[in-house]
Amino acid sequence: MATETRTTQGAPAPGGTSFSLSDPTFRAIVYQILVVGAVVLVGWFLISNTLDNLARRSIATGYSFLEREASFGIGESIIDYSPKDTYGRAFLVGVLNTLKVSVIGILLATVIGTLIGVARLSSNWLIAKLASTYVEIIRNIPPLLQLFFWYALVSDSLPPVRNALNPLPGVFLSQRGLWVPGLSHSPVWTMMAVAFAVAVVGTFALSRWAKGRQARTGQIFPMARAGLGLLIGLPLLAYILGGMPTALDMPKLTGFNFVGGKALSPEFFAILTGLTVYTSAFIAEVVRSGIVAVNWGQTEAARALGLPSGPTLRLVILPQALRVIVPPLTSQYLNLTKNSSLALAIGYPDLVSIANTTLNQTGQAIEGVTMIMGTYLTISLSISIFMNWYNKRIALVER
Amino acid sequence: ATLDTVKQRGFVQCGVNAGLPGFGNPDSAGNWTGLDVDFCRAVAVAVFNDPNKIKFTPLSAQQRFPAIQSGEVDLLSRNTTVTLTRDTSVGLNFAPVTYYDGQGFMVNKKLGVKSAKELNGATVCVQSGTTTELNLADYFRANNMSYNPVVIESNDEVNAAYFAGRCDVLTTDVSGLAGTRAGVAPVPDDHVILPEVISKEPLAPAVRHGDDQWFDIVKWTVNVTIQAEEFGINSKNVDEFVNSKNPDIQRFLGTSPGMGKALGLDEKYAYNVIKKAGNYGEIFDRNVGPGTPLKLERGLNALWTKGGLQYSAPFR
Amino acid sequence: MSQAAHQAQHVLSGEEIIRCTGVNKWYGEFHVLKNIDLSVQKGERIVVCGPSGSGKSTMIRCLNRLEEHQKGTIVVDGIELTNNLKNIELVRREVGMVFQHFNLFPHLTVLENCTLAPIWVRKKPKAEAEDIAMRYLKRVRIAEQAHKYPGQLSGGQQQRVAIARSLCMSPKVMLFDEPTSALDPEMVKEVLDVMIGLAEDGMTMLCVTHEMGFAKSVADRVIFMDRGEIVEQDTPDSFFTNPKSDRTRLFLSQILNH
Amino acid sequence: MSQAAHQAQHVLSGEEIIRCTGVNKWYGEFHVLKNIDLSVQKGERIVVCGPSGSGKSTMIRCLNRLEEHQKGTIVVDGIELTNNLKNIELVRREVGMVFQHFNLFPHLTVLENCTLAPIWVRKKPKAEAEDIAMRYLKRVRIAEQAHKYPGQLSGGQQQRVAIARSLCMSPKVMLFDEPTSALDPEMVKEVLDVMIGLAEDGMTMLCVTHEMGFAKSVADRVIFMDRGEIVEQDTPDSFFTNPKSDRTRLFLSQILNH
Amino acid sequence: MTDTVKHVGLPDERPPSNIVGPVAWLRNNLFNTWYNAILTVLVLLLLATAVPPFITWLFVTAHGFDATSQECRAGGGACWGFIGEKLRFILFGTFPYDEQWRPLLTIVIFIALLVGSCDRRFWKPWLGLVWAVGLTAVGILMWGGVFGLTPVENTLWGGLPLTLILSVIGLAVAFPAAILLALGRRSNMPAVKVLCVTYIELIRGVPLISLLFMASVMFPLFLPNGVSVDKLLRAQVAFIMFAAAYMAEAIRGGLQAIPKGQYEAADGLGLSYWQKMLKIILPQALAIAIPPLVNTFISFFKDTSLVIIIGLYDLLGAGKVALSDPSWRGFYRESYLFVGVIYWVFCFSMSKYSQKLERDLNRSHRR
Ligand SMILES: Nc1ncnc2c1ncn2[C@@H]1O[C@H](COP(=O)(O)OP(=O)(O)OP(=O)(O)O)[C@@H](O)[C@H]1O
Ligand SMILES: Nc1ncnc2c1ncn2[C@@H]1O[C@H](COP(=O)(O)OP(=O)(O)OP(=O)(O)O)[C@@H](O)[C@H]1O
Ligand SMILES: [Mg+2]
Ligand SMILES: [Mg+2]
Repeated sequence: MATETRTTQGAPAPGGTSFSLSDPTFRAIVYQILVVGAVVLVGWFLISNTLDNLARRSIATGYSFLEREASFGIGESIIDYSPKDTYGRAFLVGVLNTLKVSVIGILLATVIGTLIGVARLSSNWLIAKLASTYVEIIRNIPPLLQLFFWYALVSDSLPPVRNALNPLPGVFLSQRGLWVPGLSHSPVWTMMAVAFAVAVVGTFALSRWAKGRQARTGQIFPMARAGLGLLIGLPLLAYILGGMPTALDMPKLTGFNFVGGKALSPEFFAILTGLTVYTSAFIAEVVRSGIVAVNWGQTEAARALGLPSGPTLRLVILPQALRVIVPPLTSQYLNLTKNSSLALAIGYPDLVSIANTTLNQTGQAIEGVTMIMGTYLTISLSISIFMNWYNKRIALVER
Repeated sequence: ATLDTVKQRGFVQCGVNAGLPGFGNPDSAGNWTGLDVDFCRAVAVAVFNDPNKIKFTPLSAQQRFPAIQSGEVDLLSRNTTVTLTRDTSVGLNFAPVTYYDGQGFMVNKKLGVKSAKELNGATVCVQSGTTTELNLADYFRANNMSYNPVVIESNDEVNAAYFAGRCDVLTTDVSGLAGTRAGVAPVPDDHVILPEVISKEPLAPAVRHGDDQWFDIVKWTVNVTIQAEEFGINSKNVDEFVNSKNPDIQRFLGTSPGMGKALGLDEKYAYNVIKKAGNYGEIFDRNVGPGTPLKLERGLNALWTKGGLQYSAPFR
Repeated sequence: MSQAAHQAQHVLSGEEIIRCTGVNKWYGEFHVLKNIDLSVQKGERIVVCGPSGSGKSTMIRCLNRLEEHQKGTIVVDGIELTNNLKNIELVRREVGMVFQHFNLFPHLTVLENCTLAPIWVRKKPKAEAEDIAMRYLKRVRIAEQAHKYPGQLSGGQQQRVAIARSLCMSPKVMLFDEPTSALDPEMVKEVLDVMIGLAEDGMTMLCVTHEMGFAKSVADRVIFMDRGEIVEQDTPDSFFTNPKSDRTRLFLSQILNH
Repeated sequence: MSQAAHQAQHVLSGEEIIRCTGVNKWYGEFHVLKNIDLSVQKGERIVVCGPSGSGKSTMIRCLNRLEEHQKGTIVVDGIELTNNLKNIELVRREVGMVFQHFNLFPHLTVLENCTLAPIWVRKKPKAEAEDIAMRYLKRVRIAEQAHKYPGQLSGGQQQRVAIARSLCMSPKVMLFDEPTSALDPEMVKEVLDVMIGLAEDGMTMLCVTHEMGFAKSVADRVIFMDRGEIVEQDTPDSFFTNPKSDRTRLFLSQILNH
Repeated sequence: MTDTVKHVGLPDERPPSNIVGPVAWLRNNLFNTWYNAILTVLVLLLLATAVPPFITWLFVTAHGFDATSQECRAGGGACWGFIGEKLRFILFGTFPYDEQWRPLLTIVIFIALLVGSCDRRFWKPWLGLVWAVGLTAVGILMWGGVFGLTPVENTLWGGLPLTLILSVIGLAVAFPAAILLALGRRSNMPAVKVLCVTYIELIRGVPLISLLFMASVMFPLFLPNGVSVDKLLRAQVAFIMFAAAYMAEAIRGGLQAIPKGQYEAADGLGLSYWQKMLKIILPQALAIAIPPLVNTFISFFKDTSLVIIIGLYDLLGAGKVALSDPSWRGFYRESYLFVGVIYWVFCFSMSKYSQKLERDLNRSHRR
């Protein structure tokens, strides 16, 4: 049974390359060379144009401007900043402001979003309807419009600073924001901070001990109550032992503004409220679908075993719901962080706003924009790296 | 070269303020008006002999330099202060100053403030990305005072924040303050502009580095308007001067050739500019002068012959 | 299912562990359970059958209050099922339940599935709970899989784990709701074998199933339900050979031809 | 599976259509196919069996290059399978394949499933392709479902559509990879009947299956694989009654007891 | 066998009134536990204090559409006179006043196209043609210059037509690009894959406004001297780049859901790569990806509002500019409410549609 093969006898061994377009390996290489070539060409075209244009217009390049004095003021800052500081520090202030509004926004949005998401599943018809109305309204209106609304609301509905509302002693609310009493310097505050740190460590140790004891004897230690007691009680104890100082740094209207205390600016309020409200509607959906995704059978099985509702939630439902919730939740966190760049429109000094001012004053637009993008990319990448790690860790084992 | 690009394109692309009455502002029909805008038109006339061969790009303070650097606009006429950094590292060339200004403060009368020196601790509304922002910082630093800046990108928002009561003080160029008080304030008389002028703000149109011919065109278009006023030539009477025997005026209006050609423009470009855009005084009066809501006096912007600073280099 | 030897009635203690009296339940307008009267003795093995939608699952789920009944009384192990949460939890400890779809906890290993309730409900030390769990896992012949996750097991194996999980609470009664109907045919046998083993050990069992072979070989009593009522209850012998009601007969003819 | 009449060897043409010589394949470090030598004649009906993981699927998938082999040569219908895409496409036109999970295209109707490849690969006019498709659909007794979507059919019907789809390309060889193992027991027969029909018409077939009845009744040759090698090949008669290797014997004892 | 008795079943009884009926409904849905009862009462109180004043402001004490700003400032509720005065500006921006029937027609065409495309019966090749015709008509209407229409600069476009143009055209162009990106990301050619992944992750990692900023003021820096591109077009390109990256991820989700068997069956029949993709894989993957794609569409529709930051006056931009008129200062509630409602109507109907579609598609997958 001699076979006649249509390929040449002694054809190259499978896997070898035959330099013809019908060889997939060869073809893939050709395609890739073409695509990469095209991209490199376009990139080279853009970069060379840019360099050419920069040179032609004798625009300065490089990051040395970061060392120069910024000489513009910034409305609010976590670290000390004055116009005498450098552009680099100003940019850092912007980054910190972005992080501040993002972190607080994320915390609040998570809390509110979770509440609303749970409320949507409530057996109380009224609450479920109200929650879903909230979600449907908020989700479908552009966040920028909401920001403008909140900002206008503060400056229009609140009284001028001279007639500030004074709902509690030392608390003032006006167009200029919210002032609350700050803590005046006293060693007791440090003691309380230390006490709190001790309580955190103590709670941690206690929970390990409780776990161990339960494993040994089966007795269940009321960990939640004990932990809360420690976390609140120890600082309180420190406060009482420290002689219960009542001296507060009260805000006082001196000259044009309140002086002293802690302040919350309307810009911060608007951006924080806007981001929190907008994102919470999305988080509500994420939470709701996460909870719904856990099969009702799981609850029934836990109940049938006699587990009370607390442990059912903690040991059975939450660990499963979190797997569904966490990935979309992180992308909501990422969205919130990116949306904080809208602060530009209402005057909160976030990183985009400060970088824009910097690039405007120094004329170094390319550097400014790369710094903005670089910062956001760093944040995004760190979050996705964390996500991948988390997903791997919690992946359900299947056959 | 920019001139060729512009001619080929058929219009001048001009960057202007998005909403500063008297300087750059679209009226309700969408037509751009203002002093800065008129100088853009003058350049369009110089190039095309047509004040409408122009497109305006409204720019925020933060956007203006990237826009001119990148070539997004051919000409930046957006109440921009001439400074050394802008001339050098930002890479701009400034035409003659079209408006001499200085930074001032506006406050609500109810505060009873009489002088800028009393502003310690005040909240100040200021637009971001401006010399104003820098002067403000310097001024308070120099006088050992502190302030709370509320820095917003768009002019509109800054004004809105001030009038809503978010700030005690609004700071920008005095002309801008006047414009704002006249055009934006709900009740103009509630607000006063404080006497201190804390900086020199020579405002001038700018082009980017690297194209001397285009720079010359803009420079000598601005000069035309100033020189015309000095000669007493305006859009109404320019035709009478065409036959003037004065050799200066003949050269100026292009009756005797040479000047326009040197710039690469029509010989009669100056005539056209005066005829279709007017002289400096006309432009001033039309947009910001006493007859307008802004009610600004000529002051520093009077001709040098009348004790002001407006002075054109000679056309020869 | 050839153990015909078990056909013989085994001796019952006579002690009553479940009593339902006049139990009624509605879903909205729909009357699912109608005047159910049922008494189960300790050690009794009951098979519940009937057409789909007849209320078998609902009845069995009322017994550990996964569903609430609206009229009548249910008393389990001397405790009446009312809205009282304490009582419900007490009853649930004594009543194990195995579902059609296993409902194992996918995020816990087989062993953790089995020790969860003993640790948190019976407050057993971990080591002891694990000992017990391993014993029952051995009993259902799956001890070597103790450290795998449910997702890694076949359906039959999963159902055996579910049975072991219930047994770990040492319940007095076991409820089964169609434990084999979601399984591939090859796996049915391994689960039924485990259940037969349980029956031999004297566990009180209520089992909704269509496995008539199982019913014949282990049941003390077969209950036939239709449209929410108990139509007939009898020993398997007379139930299969001599059904009294025409509905039962119709049902049996369908089942056995199938 | 009672057509014992077919047991008799039918006459083969003697023309070779598939030849594998020294075929080896690795998944990473794992050696799945070891020196496979196989020659198939036109019209021959071959059943491949062997324990799970022995490489049956892999071998059969190498024959139309769904998997790439790494050593040795495979020649199908005179065309050697190498990296050359042209050749691969030529071979695939001549070799039909039926999968365990049918893999019908759910977004196309049954008819469209069958005409897709003839129209786009064989460049047939639509009307002609539909004619052919209807002929084969009739042949697998499913013509009246031609305008339904696969999702609306039962598993057995879907598998028959999958067979018709392959036949529409008028392949010279048909490969079957456990075509009945994802089916409910009732549906197995209808698919096997179709395959027996094909065999009677003289189609060259390679079939991975555990249906020993099928093997006995239609196969010309049974190939037994274990751990990546062909351990034994023989006529069904002597394979089942007189296996030569003890591995085969072990395997058969497991299969037949099951 | 003895005779069987004919079993007479118990009749269905009507449930007792504590199970059905309005009272039972109230009890089960509002007062089923003590804490739900408290919550219900609290929520009712809250609604009672918040809703009536709002209704009053909105309708009762409001000034009508012909009110002047003086009348409004004199006090009372909402000032619809503001909307009456600025309606056309908010909807059409600075488009020449006498020609505003053209943007109006544009809006109508867009809505008709969008609504028409919602019906799955129309998902045929000719729908693409209808879109092409519709978009051409839109282009002619907006640009003018032919059929006796006065030409209108695109710098004068604004309001709702701009919003619709940016989002709809952006999505339409981004769609094929997104498919290529998604296929590239799943390609087994490492260089192609790396490029696609880099592009997608880069774009998704930065805020849209920084891209818009680049597009609006820095773009010519990247081009040869003197070459310029229309500003609206650049904003549009920025949107397309953004949308492509996000849609690529949605489509990738669809591709991932296609079982390997489909690829193998197509290969087994001898289909080529592009035949396999176009005939088998993409139709299925896109059907699965439609709901996430609609969601992308919704978020891009909302994001068009960001062009205000680069000085284009879309719906929100026009609403804000309308507010800067000194005689109508301070009516931001009315302005934002009006603009918000327009956005909301579009987004809400789209999201409802996407939910319906998801249900329909799920149903048709099953038997
Ligand atoms: N939550 C519910 N709401 C409304 N009706 C329900 C609910 N659960 C079950 N039903 C209805 O109650 C009837 C009895 O249901 P049940 O599940 O007890 O039947 P079954 O005898 O177990 O049937 P199957 O053999 O199909 O499991 C059915 O008609 C069912 O449709
Ligand atoms: N893509 C792959 N990567 C790595 N190993 C694989 C892959 N596909 C199959 N294998 C391994 O190759 C071996 C042979 O697989 P194959 O599917 O050919 O077996 P089989 O004989 O068809 O078994 P079954 O009867 O279970 O289908 C198995 O051990 C399998 O685990
Ligand atoms: Mg049931
Ligand atoms: Mg296989």
